[in-house]
Amino acid sequence: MTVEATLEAPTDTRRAARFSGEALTAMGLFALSAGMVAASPLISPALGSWSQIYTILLLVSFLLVISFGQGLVILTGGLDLSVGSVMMLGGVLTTTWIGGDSATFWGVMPVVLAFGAGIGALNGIGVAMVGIPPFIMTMGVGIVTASLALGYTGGTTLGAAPPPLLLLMKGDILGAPSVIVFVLLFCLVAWTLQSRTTFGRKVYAIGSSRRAARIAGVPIVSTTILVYATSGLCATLSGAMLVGYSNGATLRMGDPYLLPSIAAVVVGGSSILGGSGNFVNTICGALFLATLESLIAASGLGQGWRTILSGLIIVGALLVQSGWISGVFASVARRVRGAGG
Amino acid sequence: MDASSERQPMLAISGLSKAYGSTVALEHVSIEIGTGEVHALLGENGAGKSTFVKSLTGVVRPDSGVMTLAGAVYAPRSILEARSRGVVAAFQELSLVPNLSVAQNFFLPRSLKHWGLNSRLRMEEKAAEILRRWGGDIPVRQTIERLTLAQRQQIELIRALERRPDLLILDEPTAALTDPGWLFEAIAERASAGGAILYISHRLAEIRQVAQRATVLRNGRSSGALRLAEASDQDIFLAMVGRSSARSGRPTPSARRSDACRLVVNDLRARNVDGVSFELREGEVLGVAALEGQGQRELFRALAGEEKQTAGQIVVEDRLQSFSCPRDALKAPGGIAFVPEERKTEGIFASLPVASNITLPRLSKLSVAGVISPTRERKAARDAAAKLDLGQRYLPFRIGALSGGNQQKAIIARALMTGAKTLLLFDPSRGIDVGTKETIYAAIRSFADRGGSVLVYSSEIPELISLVDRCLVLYRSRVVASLANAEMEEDTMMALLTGNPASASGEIGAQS
Amino acid sequence: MSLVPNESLPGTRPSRALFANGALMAGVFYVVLYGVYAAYDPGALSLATFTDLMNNAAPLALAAAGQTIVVLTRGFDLSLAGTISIVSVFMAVFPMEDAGGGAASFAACLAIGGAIGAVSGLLVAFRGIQSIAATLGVMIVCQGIALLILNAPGGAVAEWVSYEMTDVVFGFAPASGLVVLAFALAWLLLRKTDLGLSLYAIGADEGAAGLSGVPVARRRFWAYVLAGACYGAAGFMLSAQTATGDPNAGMPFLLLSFASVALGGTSLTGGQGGVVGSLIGACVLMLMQKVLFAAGVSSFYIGASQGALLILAILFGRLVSRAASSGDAK
Amino acid sequence: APQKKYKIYLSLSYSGNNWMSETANIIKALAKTPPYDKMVELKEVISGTDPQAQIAAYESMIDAKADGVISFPISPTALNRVVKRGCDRGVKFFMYDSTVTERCAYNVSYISAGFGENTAQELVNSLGGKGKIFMVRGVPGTSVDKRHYEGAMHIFSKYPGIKVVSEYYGYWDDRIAQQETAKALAAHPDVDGIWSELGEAGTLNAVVDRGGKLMPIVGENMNGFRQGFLNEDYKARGLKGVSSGSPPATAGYAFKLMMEILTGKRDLEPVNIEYPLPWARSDEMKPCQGEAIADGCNVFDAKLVPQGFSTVIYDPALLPEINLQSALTGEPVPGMTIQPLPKEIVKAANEPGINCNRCDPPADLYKLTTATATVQP
Ligand SMILES: Nc1ncnc2c1ncn2[C@@H]1O[C@H](COP(=O)(O)OP(=O)(O)OP(=O)(O)O)[C@@H](O)[C@H]1O
Ligand SMILES: Nc1ncnc2c1ncn2[C@@H]1O[C@H](COP(=O)(O)OP(=O)(O)OP(=O)(O)O)[C@@H](O)[C@H]1O
Ligand SMILES: [Mg+2]
Ligand SMILES: [Mg+2]
Repeated sequence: MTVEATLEAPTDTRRAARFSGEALTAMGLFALSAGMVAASPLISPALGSWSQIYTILLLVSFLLVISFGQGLVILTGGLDLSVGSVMMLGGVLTTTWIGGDSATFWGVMPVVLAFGAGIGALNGIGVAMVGIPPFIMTMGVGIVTASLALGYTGGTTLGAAPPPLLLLMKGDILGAPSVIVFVLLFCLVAWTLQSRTTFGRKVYAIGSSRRAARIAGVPIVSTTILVYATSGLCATLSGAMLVGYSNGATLRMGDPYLLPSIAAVVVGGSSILGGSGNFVNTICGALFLATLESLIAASGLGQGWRTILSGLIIVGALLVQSGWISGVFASVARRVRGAGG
Repeated sequence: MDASSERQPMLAISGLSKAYGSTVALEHVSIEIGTGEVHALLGENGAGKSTFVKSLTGVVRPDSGVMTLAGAVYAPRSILEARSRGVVAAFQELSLVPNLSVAQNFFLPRSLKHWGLNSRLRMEEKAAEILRRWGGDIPVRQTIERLTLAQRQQIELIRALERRPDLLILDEPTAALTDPGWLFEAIAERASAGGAILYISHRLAEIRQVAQRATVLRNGRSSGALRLAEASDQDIFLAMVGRSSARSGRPTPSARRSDACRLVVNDLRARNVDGVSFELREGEVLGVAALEGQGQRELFRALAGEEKQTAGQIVVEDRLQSFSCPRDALKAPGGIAFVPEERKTEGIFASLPVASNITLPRLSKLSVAGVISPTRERKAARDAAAKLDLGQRYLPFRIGALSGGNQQKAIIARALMTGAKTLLLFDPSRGIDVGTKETIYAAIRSFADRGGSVLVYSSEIPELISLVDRCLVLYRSRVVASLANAEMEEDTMMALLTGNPASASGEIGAQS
Repeated sequence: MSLVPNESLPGTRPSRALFANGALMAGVFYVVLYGVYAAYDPGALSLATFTDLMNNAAPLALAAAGQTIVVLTRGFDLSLAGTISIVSVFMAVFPMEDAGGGAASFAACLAIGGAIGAVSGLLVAFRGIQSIAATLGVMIVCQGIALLILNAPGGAVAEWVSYEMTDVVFGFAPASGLVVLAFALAWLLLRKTDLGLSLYAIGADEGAAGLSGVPVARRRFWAYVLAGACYGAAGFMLSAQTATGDPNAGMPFLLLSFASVALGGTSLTGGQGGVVGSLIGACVLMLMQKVLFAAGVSSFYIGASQGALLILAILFGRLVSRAASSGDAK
Repeated sequence: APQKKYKIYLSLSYSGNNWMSETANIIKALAKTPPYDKMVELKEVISGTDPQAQIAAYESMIDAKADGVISFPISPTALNRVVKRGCDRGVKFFMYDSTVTERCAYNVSYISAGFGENTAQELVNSLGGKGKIFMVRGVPGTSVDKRHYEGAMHIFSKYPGIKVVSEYYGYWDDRIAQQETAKALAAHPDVDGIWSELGEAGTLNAVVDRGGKLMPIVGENMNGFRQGFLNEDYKARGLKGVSSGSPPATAGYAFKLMMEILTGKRDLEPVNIEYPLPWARSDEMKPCQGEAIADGCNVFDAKLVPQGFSTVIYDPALLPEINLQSALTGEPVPGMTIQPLPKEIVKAANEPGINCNRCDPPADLYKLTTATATVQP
């Protein structure tokens, strides 16, 4: 066995990698999700069909909307722990202010969304103007929001979903399920906002280095407030969508979305410290989590094992991202090749 | 000293290679350093010097190559192992931990103990004693983040010197030092005690002063060692950049320099700025010369809106200004753009590509209804990069992975991109190779020729002399002299800088 | 040969350092809050009430201490919830009687916590996975394991543990003593050992710490192990208090531990703060419940008051330290 | 002579779902119904899902010299110590719906009435003893979920024809139940029947959303679920079942019992009391006219209450003081006075880990009480 020690070095090896680590992560997660769907008939013959994919897309829609806002906040180096409460508020206001009434929907829905954005903006003001750590500010605002909603409703949320929302979540547009059309549109707009607009670029700059952004003249305060307001808006929208899906609101409807909204962003490969990340990554992260859940739900295991399995798969995905698995493969391959040569 | 190379080499390296992903930082580098030798390592920004240092100290593992230290195989796996073998470095990016005190930093990673527990007191006593021996009066309880860059560099150097290593590596040790005399003495002392020193710097004069031989790195490959005494500046320059220097002498005053004042500063007061007044005209490059800590930093920051102004006036294009943040300064008439000294924390957006770093200030003009046009952005970035001779291939890279010089080019490109008519450049050539320096100076001159105004501070007086039309000298937070082009002589300046105008010859247009 | 003379820098005087100390600010806030409590309920000033409060705060304080260690290295540790859950069910399913058994249980809790911490540590320190993501995965796995061990609240913790650890002897609860001891140890560890110092260094600037010779990965690993052991101790104290196991016991501690850390003045971006602050932070959170109860705040709005108080406490610390430092600058 | 004022505390876990706030409203309404309006000083405390917070709340109540604490306990065991301490200081603890294993507390609950086994039997009956089913459970790791599940499995396991093809957790929340059911339906579109704990309105939504045939569903008392049984279209598509499970009315019964004991009208040592299991089959649904609960009606108009509203807020014998308004707002029914309770109480069987500690369960723990088996295994 001889090792070729000296290779002729290419003249200009200093090129940017063809795909960034982020893009690779996104592609990997997407492939993993697709693979899981493809392999799911092994678990249950009925899976792997359009109806499974539709279910996944329908259920992931809430998470996608909410984690776009979360992702923006994380991009600035913050964290929004109020999304669960704001989502709930969005749902509660939708049912109490609009209810089953089509007529007032178009007039009042924007007010509800603005209300949610306003609470988000409050987070932003606390963080950017007063200098309270995002963790505390958003946690505090989340608790306050939940409690005010409790007081406002007296514990019982009356009212039903407005028909346009029912149509959005359950109807069709041009033969396609309207919720999927809506989510695609949302993702397109969201991606553009984050990656292709001046606003998005400022957010990246702030997350990458607040001090450098200040010197470069980026309006930190207003951008930060806008970011948190967007997060509030997204959470509210997500709440309204959930009302459309389940035809009513409860005071705890947002809670199950807080951790997943962060997980989708981070599993997607964005840095929790801010400054890097991409909404496409978040989408892939959310899809991955949703597919995983739907598969594990079908697995027929007990809750303990199910929980363990979903945790292990998340850790596994992270290990893949960190290059460990590929490194192990590479070293095994090298050894095999070495043994062969 | 010439005998050094004939003695047994302290360090011998051959075929050292290291790649970061697709970036090859080092390629078959070979070098030999004798005992008692001061060996210089030269190279453009990004040539791989720092990577070489990191390979030597076990911070990065080279991909291939053989190293021997004092005759024994040397392949450090950690900085501690390198240290135990007698190899110590003072790093370019400084390895001091900002939230720990000077004393604590001194003894990392193993503190002095008392009853088995870390003893602040012992460490502070010991550190104070060491610093006293070196003649410094840096408070040892102070946390690093509260020190100036120069103080930090001193500590980094003293910390390395105190370990009395067999091989001492100094990566850009004088980048932030104004008066490095003490360091040169220390280096000589170390060498005469039998230590080998690897000295990295962009300052040729300095290198000639301390080193005997030099190795040049170019695109990660090494030249053979050359004797400095036998090589001319042109030779070295050629070896570094592959073309000969087109270095010009003292600039002719800008063609379009007019008498119109762009910026008038009147009795400005701020923290550490004590009533500074001057005028900056259109098309003028105005220099600021000062030793460390004479208020130049705060002056620049006050003008940029980063430091609170307590009294006085800043008048831009005949309009009185008050800045509460750098954004205000950028929005002032004509605009004032600031390039700060701390590239790592205030300059770059490390996680963003070079292109986004450059185009940030002009995004709104490259977009329609807030949506950026990718083609227009790419073109703008390419044009700006071309102006500063920044390689196109770098544009999609994360700027954090670039070498310091290229980062600096990108930041200056960004400052130009703002469209501001006034530039405040604080030590723009710190840690930058000759080629890059020239590019930056040329960019500054051409900016002034197009009617822009520049206020520039540099820690290197000769550079300042060759760059500016006029120069202010700051001493103890005040302007003590304003020298016109013809009056700038190095010895006159040195005298003024140290507060001894009496010893300065000739008449000086000192301000009252 | 001499160095350049140095400008004198502000902030060297001790007064500022004192006020910038988050633990102190949290302490002041605690005292103020306690005053309010006493105004509503004079019984608050009795030693028994105070010991009760300390007792209640013990599990959260220990959990927050662990969280602090990780936060100092610029990490977030979510595995805390899983660890506490596992320890809680462990204590209920495998009770060991008597003092010896109690000690053995305690050691086992520390070991369980340490082992879970080691897993998180491996992922974060040696595989470079973001702490929040890695520990989220670990937390979920632990929740699952807890459910496997005990699928509903129940079981009984050894009586020795549940009585001796929470009883009041001469108006003093040994539990509080244990907590104080734990904190003294943690404080020594963070402030007086190389391991502790390097955690601060890593939190502030990992690159510089590495270049200064700190074995970053190894030290970070130990941070997670130690934190895990703290969660183990927290779970032990919780079991002593509730005398029973609950596979979901850890969940409520997740956000509260961060709140305690932040209230205690530890920077959530690492490198600054300490465990003493977090102890006080945990006590503040527990005291808040009592104060709101005593003040008779309508239950619907207790949450609102808690959230607002949380923000106010942080704001209070900021304002005082800002005032102190601006006064100092004159 | 001025009447003694009783200091009563109401301690809830979270007030997030309809069920919990209905119970609180019922208690508040009763406390304002004469003659209690002059005798009771009621304070409410909400502790969230954290047992430690409830421990702290109980401590405060004991310290504040409460006469009685009426509470939904978060954990059957974690509160025992503090409850014991309270008992020793003369505080009466009344737990409703959920229970504690501490002997000195009064537990008033339907749990021992066997929701799981009875509904399971009903489902088996309507499936004719065979078919694929889903089981929608509650919050994992809680004793109530465990009890319901074990009861149901006791029946299902007797029928080899019954296959549980998917078992998942709805967290007693209609939204989550709906989403989880949607996932399960994707994997098993051919399911024949569903057994569901609270959240059944969401379970039904998911099945309806999918379109196509419906199937027998047994669940709890959500109004949206009961409404489904009234829907002619759904009935035609095959929906039937039974609505049973946790009644908010328990809270009112527990409160009245506590007041009778405190005021000396009744002498009763701490005991586990069983509240009768609500039971309304799909063919027994009867819509109420407006807000009045009369003529045995058992479903409210969908416009008046949310789908997740638990309908069992009234009992002609145990809790006649309540109407829909009082359950929604906590205001008393005008002109109503407190009616005495029947002298008899129904003692609950021992349920280890639920209402007693270290005790033996009766041999026939899972015996059918309400449903009868019409199909034999
Ligand atoms: N961690 C890294 N990841 C990827 N590329 C890197 C990394 N560190 C350095 N490089 C690349 O390796 C090359 C050599 O960099 P190095 O820092 O050694 O240059 P240098 O000669 O020290 O430059 P300067 O004079 O500016 O300090 C550069 O192209 C740089 O972009
Ligand atoms: N500059 C100093 N010189 C000498 N001793 C000091 C100095 N600063 C603090 N100390 C002492 O060192 C010890 C550690 O102090 P420090 O303020 O770091 O800890 P702390 O903040 O109280 O701890 P924790 O992080 O647990 O809250 C104390 O005994 C303190 O009195
Ligand atoms: Mg370098
Ligand atoms: Mg401290």
